[in-house]
Amino acid sequence: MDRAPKLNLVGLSKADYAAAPSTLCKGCGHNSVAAQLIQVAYELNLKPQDVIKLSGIGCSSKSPAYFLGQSHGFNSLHGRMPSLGTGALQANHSVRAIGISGDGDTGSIGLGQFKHMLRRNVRMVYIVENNGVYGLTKGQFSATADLGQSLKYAGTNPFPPIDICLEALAAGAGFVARAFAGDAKQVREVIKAGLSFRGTAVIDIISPCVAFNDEPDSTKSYAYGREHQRALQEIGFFPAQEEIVVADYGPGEMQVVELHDGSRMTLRKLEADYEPSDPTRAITRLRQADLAGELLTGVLYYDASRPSLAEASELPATPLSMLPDDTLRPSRETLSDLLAGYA
Amino acid sequence: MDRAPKLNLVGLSKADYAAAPSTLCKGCGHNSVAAQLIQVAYELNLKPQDVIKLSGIGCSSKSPAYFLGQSHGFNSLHGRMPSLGTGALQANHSVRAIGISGDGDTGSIGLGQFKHMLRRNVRMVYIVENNGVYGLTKGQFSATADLGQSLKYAGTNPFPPIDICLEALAAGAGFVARAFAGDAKQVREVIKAGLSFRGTAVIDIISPCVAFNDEPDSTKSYAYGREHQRALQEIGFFPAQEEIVVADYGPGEMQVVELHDGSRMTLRKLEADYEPSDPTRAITRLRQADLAGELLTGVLYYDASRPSLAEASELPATPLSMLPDDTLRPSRETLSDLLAGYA
Amino acid sequence: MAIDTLVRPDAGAQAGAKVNDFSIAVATANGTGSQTANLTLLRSFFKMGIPVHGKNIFPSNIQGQPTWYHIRVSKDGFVARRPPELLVAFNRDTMHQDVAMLEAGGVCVYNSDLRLNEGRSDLTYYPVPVKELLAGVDVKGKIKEYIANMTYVGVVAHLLGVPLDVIEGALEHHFGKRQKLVDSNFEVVRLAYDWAVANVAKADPYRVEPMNATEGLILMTGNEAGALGAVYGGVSVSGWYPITPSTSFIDALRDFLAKLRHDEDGRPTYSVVQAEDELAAIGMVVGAGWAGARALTATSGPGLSLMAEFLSLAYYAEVPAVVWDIQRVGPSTGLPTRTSQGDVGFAYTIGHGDTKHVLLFPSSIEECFEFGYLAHDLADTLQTPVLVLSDLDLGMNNWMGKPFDYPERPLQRGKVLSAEEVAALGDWGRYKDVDGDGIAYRTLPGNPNPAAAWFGRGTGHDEMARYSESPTDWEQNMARLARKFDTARTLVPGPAIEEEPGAQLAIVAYGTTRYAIEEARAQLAAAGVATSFMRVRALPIGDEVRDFVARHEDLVLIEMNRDAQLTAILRDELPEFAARIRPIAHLDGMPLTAAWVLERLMPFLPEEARRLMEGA
Amino acid sequence: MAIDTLVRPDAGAQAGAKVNDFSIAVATANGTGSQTANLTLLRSFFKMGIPVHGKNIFPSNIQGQPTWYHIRVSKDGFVARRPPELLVAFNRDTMHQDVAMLEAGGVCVYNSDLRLNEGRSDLTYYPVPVKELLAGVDVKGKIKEYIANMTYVGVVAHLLGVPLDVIEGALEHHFGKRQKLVDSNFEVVRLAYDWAVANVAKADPYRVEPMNATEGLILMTGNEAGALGAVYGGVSVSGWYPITPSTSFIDALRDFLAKLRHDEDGRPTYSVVQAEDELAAIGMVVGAGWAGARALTATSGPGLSLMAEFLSLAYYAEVPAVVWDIQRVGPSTGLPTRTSQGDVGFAYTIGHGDTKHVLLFPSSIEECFEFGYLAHDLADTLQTPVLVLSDLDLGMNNWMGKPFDYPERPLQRGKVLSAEEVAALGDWGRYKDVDGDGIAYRTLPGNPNPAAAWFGRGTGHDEMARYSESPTDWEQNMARLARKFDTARTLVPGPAIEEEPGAQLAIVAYGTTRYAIEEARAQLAAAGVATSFMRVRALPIGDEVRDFVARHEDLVLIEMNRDAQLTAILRDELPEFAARIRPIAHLDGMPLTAAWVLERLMPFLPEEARRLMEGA
Ligand SMILES: Cc1ncc(C[n+]2csc(CCOP(=O)(O)OP(=O)(O)O)c2C)c(N)n1
Ligand SMILES: Cc1ncc(C[n+]2csc(CCOP(=O)(O)OP(=O)(O)O)c2C)c(N)n1
Ligand code: SF4
Ligand code: SF4
Ligand SMILES: [Mg+2]
Ligand SMILES: [Mg+2]
Repeated sequence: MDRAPKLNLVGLSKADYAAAPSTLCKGCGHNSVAAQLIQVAYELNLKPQDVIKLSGIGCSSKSPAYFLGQSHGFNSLHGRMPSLGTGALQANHSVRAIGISGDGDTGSIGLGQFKHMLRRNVRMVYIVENNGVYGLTKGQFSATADLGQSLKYAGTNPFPPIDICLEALAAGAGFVARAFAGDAKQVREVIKAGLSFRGTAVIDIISPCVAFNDEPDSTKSYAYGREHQRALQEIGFFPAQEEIVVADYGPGEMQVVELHDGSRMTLRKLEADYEPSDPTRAITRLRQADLAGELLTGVLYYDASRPSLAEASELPATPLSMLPDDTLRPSRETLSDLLAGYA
Repeated sequence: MDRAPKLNLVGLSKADYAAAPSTLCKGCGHNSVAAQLIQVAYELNLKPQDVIKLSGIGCSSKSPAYFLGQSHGFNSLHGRMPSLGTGALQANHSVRAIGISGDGDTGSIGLGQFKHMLRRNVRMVYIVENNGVYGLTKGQFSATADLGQSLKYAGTNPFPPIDICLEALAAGAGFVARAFAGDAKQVREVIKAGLSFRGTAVIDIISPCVAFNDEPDSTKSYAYGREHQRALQEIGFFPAQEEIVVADYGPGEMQVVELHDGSRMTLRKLEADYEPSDPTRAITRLRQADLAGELLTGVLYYDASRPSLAEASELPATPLSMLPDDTLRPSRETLSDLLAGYA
Repeated sequence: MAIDTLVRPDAGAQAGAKVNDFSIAVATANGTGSQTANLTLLRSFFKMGIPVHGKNIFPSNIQGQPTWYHIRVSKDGFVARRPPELLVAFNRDTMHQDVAMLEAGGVCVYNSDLRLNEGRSDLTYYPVPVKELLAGVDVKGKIKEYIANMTYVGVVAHLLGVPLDVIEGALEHHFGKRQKLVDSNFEVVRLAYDWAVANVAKADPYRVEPMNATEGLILMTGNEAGALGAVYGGVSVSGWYPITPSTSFIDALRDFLAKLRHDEDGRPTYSVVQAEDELAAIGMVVGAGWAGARALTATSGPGLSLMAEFLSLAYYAEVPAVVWDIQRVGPSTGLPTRTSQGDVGFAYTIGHGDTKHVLLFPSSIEECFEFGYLAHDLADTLQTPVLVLSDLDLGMNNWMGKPFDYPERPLQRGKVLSAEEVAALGDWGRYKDVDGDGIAYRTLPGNPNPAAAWFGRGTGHDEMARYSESPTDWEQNMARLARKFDTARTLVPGPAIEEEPGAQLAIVAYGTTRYAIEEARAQLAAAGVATSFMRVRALPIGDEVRDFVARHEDLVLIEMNRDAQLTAILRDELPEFAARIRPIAHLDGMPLTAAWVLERLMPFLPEEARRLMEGA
Repeated sequence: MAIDTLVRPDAGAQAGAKVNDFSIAVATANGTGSQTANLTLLRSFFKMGIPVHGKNIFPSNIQGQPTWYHIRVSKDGFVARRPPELLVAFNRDTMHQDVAMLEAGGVCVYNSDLRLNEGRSDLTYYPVPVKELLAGVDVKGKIKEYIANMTYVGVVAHLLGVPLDVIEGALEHHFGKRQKLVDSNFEVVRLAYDWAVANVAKADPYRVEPMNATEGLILMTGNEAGALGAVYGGVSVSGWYPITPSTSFIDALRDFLAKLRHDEDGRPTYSVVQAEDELAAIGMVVGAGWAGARALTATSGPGLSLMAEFLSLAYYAEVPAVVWDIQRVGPSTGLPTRTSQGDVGFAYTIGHGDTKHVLLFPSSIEECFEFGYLAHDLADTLQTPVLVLSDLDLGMNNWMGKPFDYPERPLQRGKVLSAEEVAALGDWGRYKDVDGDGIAYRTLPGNPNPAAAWFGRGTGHDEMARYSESPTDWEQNMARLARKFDTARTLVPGPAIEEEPGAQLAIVAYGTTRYAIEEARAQLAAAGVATSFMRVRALPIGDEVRDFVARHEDLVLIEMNRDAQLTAILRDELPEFAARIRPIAHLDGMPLTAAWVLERLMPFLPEEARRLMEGA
């Protein structure tokens, strides 16, 4: 006898958040991110129709086809998802947006759009599935590849990597986090928190490419991640209604961040004196980690004070895309009045 | 009786470094930068034919037409000078390149190319004539405009500025400086030092737009610059042959930076504890200055250790563009040998 | 002709006088505020009821470079460029060449501080002692420079016979509520006028007389009209990046939106975002279009080039988008402040692969307004990008036109399914051609029916929008898109046709070349040479265009580009008539004149018609 | 036909046997290393002297999705795609559809571990117990999966009669010096071969026999050939960005450069820079071209779209640049791993404004090599971008060809002035048309004569390269560029023409469609229907193309795109013949077959020819 699947508060089973089967490589980090997104949506009781999925081009950017099959999505152009997302979210700011990009998509071709979207603070969880390589075109270095790294196909990389989190901080992003695809819980909780952020939540997820960049000496490999991950915090997420339940903690060890929709992110400090409230500090810490060969993960920076683009634009509650025709077309009188001024 | 013009060591007068008369507005900061470039070339005894001038599109990008008329130049596309320069300098790495861009050209449309050129460390003095505004298209905000600033034409700017120097530091640039167009000597000396740097020397010159953004409350105005400039150092430049002549200074007050061509940059510290050798420190200091409303100028960062792109490419001494045909076309035998492998 | 309510000016004019029929060129330096003076003159003529048009021939420069303003005053309502009979020479740098350009009999009003060393005896000179005139005016610096231009307004007003109160009215119109500015400017006009009355002896035949040929008309730029049309078309998102000559389109859009589009709570029912470049601008538009908002961007050549990839995506993913391309002279940066029709060929198939786009060619402010909303109706109906190809001349200059008709048809939102409709259909598929017109049904993000979700992509897909590499899926989908384009042929504005019985030549054109052509046709008609005229208003062409071409063996197609770009398109689409479509293509950045059109038409006219014209 | 030294295979073949004339399809999953097995088969046939060609029909995927490899074995040297008679079914996911696709009489070799539940009685089945065969092989994991494919090589070798030493030779060729790999792979081949000898009873007519039709020929991909041509053309700078199917062009370029291009000190005489996107890639190329290096980029549709603005600049500023567009199926991302000729129309006029570019259409590896250096000669000579429009089929697949001729002409660097020449001229101007061919003289940065300096720009300029907004400067310069384009007509490769006396139809095509067309023509000829054939090799067209069209009233133009893009160009440029150029345009991502061509040609054949063909 089949057991009926467990349903969440909006009456959906986990399977309702699934989509087409993945065509990515077995073991690809991107698949585990997709799996966590399904889990997150289920746990957060999201209605699929309240979510949109956006991406650029790449293996990573394919993955929106593999989760939340009942949500609208757009797999757009290489490096240009930020602008597409900006337009879509100005048209409809009432949906939650999940953007999936790659390190090539964001760090190489898309760096400009990425940074300018951050300046505008478009409300979107912007996930970079960062593997230091171009997966889909078979193994070239991306802009986040390690300096001096050698790959079978691509040779030796003579250029210093760009750091997605550092770039996000420099661009004024208010939610900057890094996670490791090998750490499912961390990925899940940080995405949950990101979904409650009103602005762009940048989540740089080290997501190994098993086909082209998973040698242990690569900072984007599973082995490296497992050995060198250093989490700033243990992250928890608690929806508005739920009580915060965590293990014992000493004074100052736990930080509770109230998110704007009433939910809370808990940060159990693993690094005693790190507060994710100072961008300069975050940059400094990132650079330290780099020198120390750490894969620093966790919430690097959080500041909800900047308005999102939709807020700064003072958009009405009804999304622009759903305004009735008579709101969109001014009356007959306004036209003649206005034209009188040109006579 | 006319006096014969004074000639420099290569037998040229200052007039020989002039070019077409400027068509920019009277008082435009860009004009004073052009004037300093003429002066620099004259003082450094540059042969015009050893220099190329490159630019994007904008008022600033027009200015290469107004200095060094006997040098080759290319006024290219909006925001795309970095790639053009990369190609030109790989083709001919023996010329010194002066790139002129604007804050819109570099910070808005060109941000991606700018940062990727810095990763590659193409040898070029890259000057951003930063006025916080689009001059040529008449007064829209650029990406460096102040947050909350109001302009007659453009309204109020809801977005935080990007900081050219911060972006350069994040991208790994080895020479990052800021100057104020109102301070001619500083502009001149820093450009001289930049010309000796083997890699991209980023010089962010606050260069007021008198037509559209010169109100005293703008951080890009003359008034603001004059009142709020805070120079980290007094910069001097001494060619290889020349002795360093400076006024008395106490111990630790003066730093002499040996440049790779034997010339030296002297930095008389105006801020006692600032050493331009740590990028994280530079970023921190920049952010401090921002909060304090200072226009921080001087050499923020200097590190000549990274090879330029031409060096990393191990290019031959003779520029690729000048290699003889028989070097460029392999011999007849090589072809038949190689094809044998495909039989 | 744009104006069809012409009234002849007073018949009682003195013999030899040239009344309400001349061209003025005002030569000044850029950034000296001469626009106010020029627009004041323009509007004064307009307020006197005389058909008029002004063209700003300006440099790519902010301050100091030569600039010209051409005003055509035409009792007959012709508004094409015409070489000026009157010159206002207020720019030392170009004075010499400006004067040289005048035909014999011309008139030169000049700033006598600038010492004009011209001795042409075939011109009438009127020196204006600007410094002296301004000596008593109590303003300083920049303002004085600005206001100096008002001196020629006063002198010209006297010479031509423009009443001072008309000038004052024009200034009031210009400055709106800012009475102080009206006063200070008018003070200088009056000063100069009075001085002229006292000191200048009229020695030329040009003058104006009131008419009532502009009654009920408006004066507006094409960019304003287009933006206003978009506002009434319900545009709600715009991503844009500044570029001449499209910037003023967005300026106008923002102004009109701010005036006209707020909800009950005073919140804007729109969002205009200045992008970091055109790649991002079009990205925002496509994103908004996908999400269900009406979205547009405005740009010019270089920006259009940057939009190629996104337009290819929008074509294939079938996302509505509107692009106003205000054409300037290319290739490359070209002449950024000069006009052209040089993007037609590029725009029609912009984007790699088999792409074809709907293009609209407005020629007047009325059409700018109409196409302003129509572009969105078409983009939504056809679920595809629509490019409106205007030009600098139309976009940035002031043109007369009838007050715009309020759009009678409701917004045409096309085949958008609600949650209930999706449920009712059951087997809805995003790319199914249910109706045989190639247009499938779409749903918008936020549709509460989870079955309404579909996944947009630029990759191959089947009818259900699922990823597909199947050759037949690809082929069938592309065939459907071709079918949709054929549907577009029946939906886009048809050509404007004026067919004359016994026409000796048929002329085809589009956009703003119409004005010079209409004037040339009038001259031909006056000489007894009848011509027919088809003004193409959109691509793809439909039956009307084909039939017109089929009906006329002698055809010329006039366009403002070097490569005869529309000619190439028509030749391909009408191969059986390809040889009869003979191009007159030309590009130098200047709007056409009737004289030029006539000269170029000559070789195409039958022998007999040529003789008639030479006699005329 | 590419191969003209055909030798008929042994005449003593047994009756009913189909010798050296069939197609094989190998169906596997992506990322399982089947390429090695397939190339081994391909090269084995080649080494036996049998004309052969292989096509990789692969998905846009790294691992797991279905992929097919088609091998055409043809004693007559035909290398077009042909539906396979033999299938190697090694992919569970597609087995059903793969088998269904076989014609009656077909052969199916399949992996019996995958349980094929097919009961078609009109096929011959050969199950291969892969697991069992590999049981004794001492490797694990991924390697085992890779090596598994060698089992079908062994079985097919037995079935078709490929000697084992030929297979071993092919493996040695494939793995070069890596003997261990040769051995481990060959071990599996031998195992399977031996098993087949012992267990498989041959029950189908297909087999191979040695010939000597490939003697002296090479087997190479078009991308390798093109890259090699560029290396011998002296290319020294490349900026590029990865995109299928152009990436392997750059891979080959880097390999060949690394092998062939170092100076005496061992320093590279080149620089290849991976850019951050295609905007930057083309920027680097234009920068390098301006500075005097020969530079190229390779890309495909989406990347080409991003190059529009720079190509418009390079056209107008007159900078040499070479772009290899390895066409894949668009619009948009389209089918990234399928072939097309869909960028022709876009590429010809890419960039806003009046731009026209030189295009080359290689059809074979020999032409890829030749155009590889010719493109640079033309770009330098004409000082303009040259776009080589190859396609995925040509670029990524292995083709037979004659060993390339070493270029006899020295590098054509065009009109580049030295310091002395500038001095001697005295009045040199960058954009002066001294020779009347529209091509002006240029100088390079670093030229020691200070008078050699000029200022490049995309803005309007006069003959001295000075900024100019003058209408006549603009017009004259653009007219010169048009003149230059006419010069290009005389310099680009002319068409390849095969004209038959009494031809019933003339066929026009370009690029890789030739193979299916040539085969179709042979079949027509065999039935007594003569046809003529013109293969256009470049744009702009010259007199030869025009004259061919003029000579033939019945013309069809076959191309692999939906919109008949070359047809449109020819109709515009040859308006008097526009109607006779009738397109057969089609795009589904698959290379054409002769059968398809024949079917589509039918309606265009005269009645009598049609009857002949129906009889045949
Ligand atoms: C304009 C354009 N250029 C190039 C490509 C080819 N391309 C597809 S994906 C990709 C790189 C993807 O790398 P990344 O974003 O890191 O994603 P990954 O595959 O590694 O997840 C490239 C270069 C393209 N699709 N479009
Ligand atoms: C692709 C493209 N888009 C837009 C433009 C129009 N445009 C010319 S200059 C400019 C802005 C220049 O601003 P900045 O770089 O700050 O230079 P400034 O004029 O302030 O010195 C713009 C948007 C262009 N030339 N090309
Ligand atoms: S190639 Fe790399 S990034 Fe792409 S699916 Fe495979 S493992 Fe993932
Ligand atoms: S507009 Fe501004 S930036 Fe341009 S020339 Fe004038 S002052 Fe300089
Ligand atoms: Mg990647
Ligand atoms: Mg600026």
